[in-house]
Amino acid sequence: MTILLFYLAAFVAVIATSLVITRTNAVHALIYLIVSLLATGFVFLLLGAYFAALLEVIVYAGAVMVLFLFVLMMLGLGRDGEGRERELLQPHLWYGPAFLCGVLLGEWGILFLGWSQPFPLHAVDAKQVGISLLGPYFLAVELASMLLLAGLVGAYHLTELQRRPGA
Amino acid sequence: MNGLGSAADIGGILGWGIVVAALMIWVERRLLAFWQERLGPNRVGPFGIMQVMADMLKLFFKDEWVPPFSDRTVFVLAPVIGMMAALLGLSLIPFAPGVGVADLNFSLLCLLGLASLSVYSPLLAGYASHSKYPLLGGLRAAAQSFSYEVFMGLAAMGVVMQTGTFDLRIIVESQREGWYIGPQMLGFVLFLIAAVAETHRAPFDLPEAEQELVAGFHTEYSGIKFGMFFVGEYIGIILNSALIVTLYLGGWWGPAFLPPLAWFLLKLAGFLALYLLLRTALPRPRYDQLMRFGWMVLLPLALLNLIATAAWEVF
Amino acid sequence: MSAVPLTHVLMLSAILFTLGMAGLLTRRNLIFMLMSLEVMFNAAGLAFIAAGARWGQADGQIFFILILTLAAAEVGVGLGLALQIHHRFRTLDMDKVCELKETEP
Amino acid sequence: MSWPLPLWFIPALPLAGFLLLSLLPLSSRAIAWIGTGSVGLAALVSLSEILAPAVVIHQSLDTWMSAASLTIPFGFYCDGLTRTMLGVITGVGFLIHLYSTAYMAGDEGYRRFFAAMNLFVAAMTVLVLADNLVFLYLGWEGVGLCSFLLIGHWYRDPANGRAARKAFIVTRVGDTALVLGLFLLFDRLGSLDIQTLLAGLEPHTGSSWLKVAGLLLLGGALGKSAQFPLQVWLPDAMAGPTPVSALIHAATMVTAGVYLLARLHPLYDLVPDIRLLVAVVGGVTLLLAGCSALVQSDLKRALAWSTISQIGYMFLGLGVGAWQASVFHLMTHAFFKALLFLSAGVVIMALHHQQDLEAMGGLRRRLPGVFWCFLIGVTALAALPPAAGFFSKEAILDRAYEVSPGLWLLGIGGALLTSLYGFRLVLRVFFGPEKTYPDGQRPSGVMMMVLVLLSGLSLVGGLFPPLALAEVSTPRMISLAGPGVSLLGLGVAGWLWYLRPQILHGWRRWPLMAVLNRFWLDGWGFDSLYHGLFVQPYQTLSRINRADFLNLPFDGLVGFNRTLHAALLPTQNGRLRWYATGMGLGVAVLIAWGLCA
Repeated sequence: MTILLFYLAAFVAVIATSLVITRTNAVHALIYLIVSLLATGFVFLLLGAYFAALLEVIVYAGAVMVLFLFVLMMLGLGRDGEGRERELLQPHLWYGPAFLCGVLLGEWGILFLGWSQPFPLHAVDAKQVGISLLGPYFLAVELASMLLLAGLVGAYHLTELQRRPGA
Repeated sequence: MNGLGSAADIGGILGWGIVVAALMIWVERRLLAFWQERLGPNRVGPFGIMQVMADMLKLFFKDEWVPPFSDRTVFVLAPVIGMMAALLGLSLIPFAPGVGVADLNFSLLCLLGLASLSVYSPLLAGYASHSKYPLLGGLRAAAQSFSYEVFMGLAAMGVVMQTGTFDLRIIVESQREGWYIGPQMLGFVLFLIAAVAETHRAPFDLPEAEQELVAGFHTEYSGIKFGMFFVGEYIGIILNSALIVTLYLGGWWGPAFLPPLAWFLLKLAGFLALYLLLRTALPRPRYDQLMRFGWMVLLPLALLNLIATAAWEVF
Repeated sequence: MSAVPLTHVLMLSAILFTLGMAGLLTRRNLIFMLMSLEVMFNAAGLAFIAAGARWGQADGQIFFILILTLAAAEVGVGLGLALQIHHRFRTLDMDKVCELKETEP
Repeated sequence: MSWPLPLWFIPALPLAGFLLLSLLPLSSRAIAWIGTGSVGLAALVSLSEILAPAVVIHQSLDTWMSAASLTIPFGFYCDGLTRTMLGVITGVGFLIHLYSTAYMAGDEGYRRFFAAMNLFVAAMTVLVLADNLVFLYLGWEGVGLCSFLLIGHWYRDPANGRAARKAFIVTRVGDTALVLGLFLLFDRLGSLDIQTLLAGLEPHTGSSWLKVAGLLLLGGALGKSAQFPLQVWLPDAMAGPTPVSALIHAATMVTAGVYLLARLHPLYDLVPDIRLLVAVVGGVTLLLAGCSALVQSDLKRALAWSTISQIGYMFLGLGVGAWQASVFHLMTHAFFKALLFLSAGVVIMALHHQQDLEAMGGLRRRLPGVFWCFLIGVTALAALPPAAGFFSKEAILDRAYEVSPGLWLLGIGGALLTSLYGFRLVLRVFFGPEKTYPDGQRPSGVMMMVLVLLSGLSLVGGLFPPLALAEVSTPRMISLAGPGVSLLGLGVAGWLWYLRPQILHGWRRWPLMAVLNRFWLDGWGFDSLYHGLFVQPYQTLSRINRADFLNLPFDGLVGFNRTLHAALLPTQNGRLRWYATGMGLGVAVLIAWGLCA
């Protein structure tokens, strides 16, 4: 049951991600990206990391992507940008990246499929995460908060500048 | 404790949700009329109770029209997301011992996740309509829900801290001795305000402020798709009321002369009435006032509540 | 607990990552590039979660949380930049916006 | 407050004056009051110090710097030598400041002038009060700086700036030697405190490094005191205002070398060879400079050469071990040379800044007061009794005779020359036909008062030898030689420049005499020698190395980097996707490498 669900989620994630990178309509791409994130979140759930899974839904799919959608709506990149985007996305652009990514994937395939013996997977609950987070990883938490503060200030500054005409 | 309830439970509760939502529309109209000293719908059925049925039938049989300038797929998808999120949320509420659809040990987190996903409904509707007012309404709705969701989550964390679990059922169980409305009074008030704003209900109904934005994000919607928005909103109200009851008012607990489910429904009904009363009684603030109130007042208070709770728990 | 083979989870993560990278390398629109980056972040997070589940340790999830933080900050700044670039250059084509380069001395 | 006042008052007062003068915009009256007053107060403090019981005072104010075993305090040391120097510096300095208030009146750099003069007095007092060589060096460089500033006081004329630079650079040669000497002393003795240092010298008698140290310190003294072979800067230094010439380039700063050698005389007592060298240098300088002074046509330059010559006497005295006599001569010289310069200043002022002797003559009747002052000064300079110079010079000659008749002969020859050029100046300026009518600025009362005071000091100063002079008073026949040759010089001068000037005209026609005249006028050709020896080769080298061939390897490095840069330039194209591709490629290569390894 679990493994079937995993393959289903993986399938959805891969298909949705492929669609993300090939769509010309930004909003559609974003919706596919949300689907991909939800599928990944489901995989997290199957791996027993329900806290991470819910964070993925709440923060990633629920907040970060909304921000994207906001900006897309502000820039008018949905259906209006489709024509422009189609111009930018010429087929010949795909060859090089596809090759490079193929090579990379192949390398990883060799690497990962080499570990043939199965490993047991263990669930990790939120309590364990919390204890580690505020124990040995306290400095990381502080750094992350610093990063968020910097991001906040940076985003505020960047968008503030925009309002001044001719600045 | 993981697992799904029986098929009867699933059908019953979800169907019940829709019925209650429909009923609520009628109750709202009647109560509004009563408070405004007029009659309200009273022609179809006894006390006009069938008025909602008639409206629903009308919506079902209306021409399925999608504006040609819209982004068709997304246009259809948007109301579905809203309704689905609300219904899924309802499935996580423990109504009474043994009554409830899903029983997860992180149901509160799930609810918050669903709440954050429900933001997409107005946002995508606003985008897909490809029209000025829906766009503005969608942006407003998204920013508002988005912000108040944060305060809602933070307020609820006080309760989580006291019980040490995300499981709503355990949270209710632990309120046997005393409801959390006492120790978490501040959290309760914050949660209530955030919940009203989260559902875009009056007085926080700025995304669909008629005077400014016609009907906000669902200006271009009609027929059953409009109905889904409509019903979805009422289910959202029920969901949030149920959540408040669960978190702060002891869920199904009450004196033994009534069955637990009855107590739950009673408390829920009280909150639904409160929602309606709020709509009648309070004027609408300006949008920037709403946002400033959220970030300048609610956020610090929610953090304060959290710190106070943590200190209470530690010492 | 779980019957999912670790190799397959890691493969999924690798596939998602390479897909994201393909998007990053191919798309010329900044917004799409940012989306591709998100895909890559997510794939990396998946690998961390899988590793955490493999050892039954919280560290994987913690790193996922840190990635989440990073992604949030990155999106905030990145989208601000996108707005600014759109405002100044009237385009989001990153092949056209290449002011930050070394010119012939 | 204790009596006598703390020693640090003496440099601090002029320093405060300097700070006030340089920071505040003041009226010229205030400038004069502050500039003169600060030095006057310092002179009073010094006087209290001189009148106090003659004990050695050693005070330390604070630590200046401290590193490992080296600790340099702001330490003051005061003994008889210091008191003499203090008296000269602040006393004569005060008089010259007073004179300057009138002499410099109306000058656009009035404030700057007094600021620098005050700073000079502060630095000079630091120099003589310092208890360690580094602190002394601070004063040493301070006076050098002030000398530079004041020579170039009228900097709008490029010639003055050149003179200032020349003085600075030439003395720098000596200063470098001095610093090296300090390093050597510290390296060997581990201390720079003068008394500790001198006390610790005994065991090192005869060691060669001591000789080297003595030579290096002597080098510093030579530079500062304009002795052979570093004498070239002083005649040019006359470009500064006359009070500057009087104070810095006659009375005080140029005698710093004498002070240094006198202060360190125990060191030189341990190295007789070097001490003899000091005497020889002094003797050579005094003859050399005397000859040059004889033919100068510029009044101030003649006096400058005379100063060099007189300091040569002091070095001679130091060299023969009579350091007290040298200091005595230093003191009397300060009096009469200041008097001569200031009198010359009055003459120059009266003649509208005319310094050429050719344009002077017969001023005796027009400027009688100045004439008498100048005459007294020359009498003292020529060491005719009973003027001050007689006693001090005799003390030196006396000792020189004991040490070596050769050195004594140098001294006697110098005495003849001194008398000759001294009275030549008197005769050419104040006697003979009147060539220019002195309708310039008349000397003010203050200036005349200063001249009279200095005249008095020049007359009676010799009666108060400042230090316990041993064996001065033994009368000998040989002691009559000094005044004798001076009188002879007076006679010859009178004959040549007053009675029979045509003889000189006759001599001028001889080619040999003309060449000699030119040669001496140019100061024995040292300027052109140094120009040819140092400046010219340096300039030639610079011209040759205009392309900077030593830089070629580095240019090559730069060129290599440039080429590399040009090659890598296309990779820095500002394209986001290009960079991302680079990163992806890098990851792929790294993983492939890991797989292969």
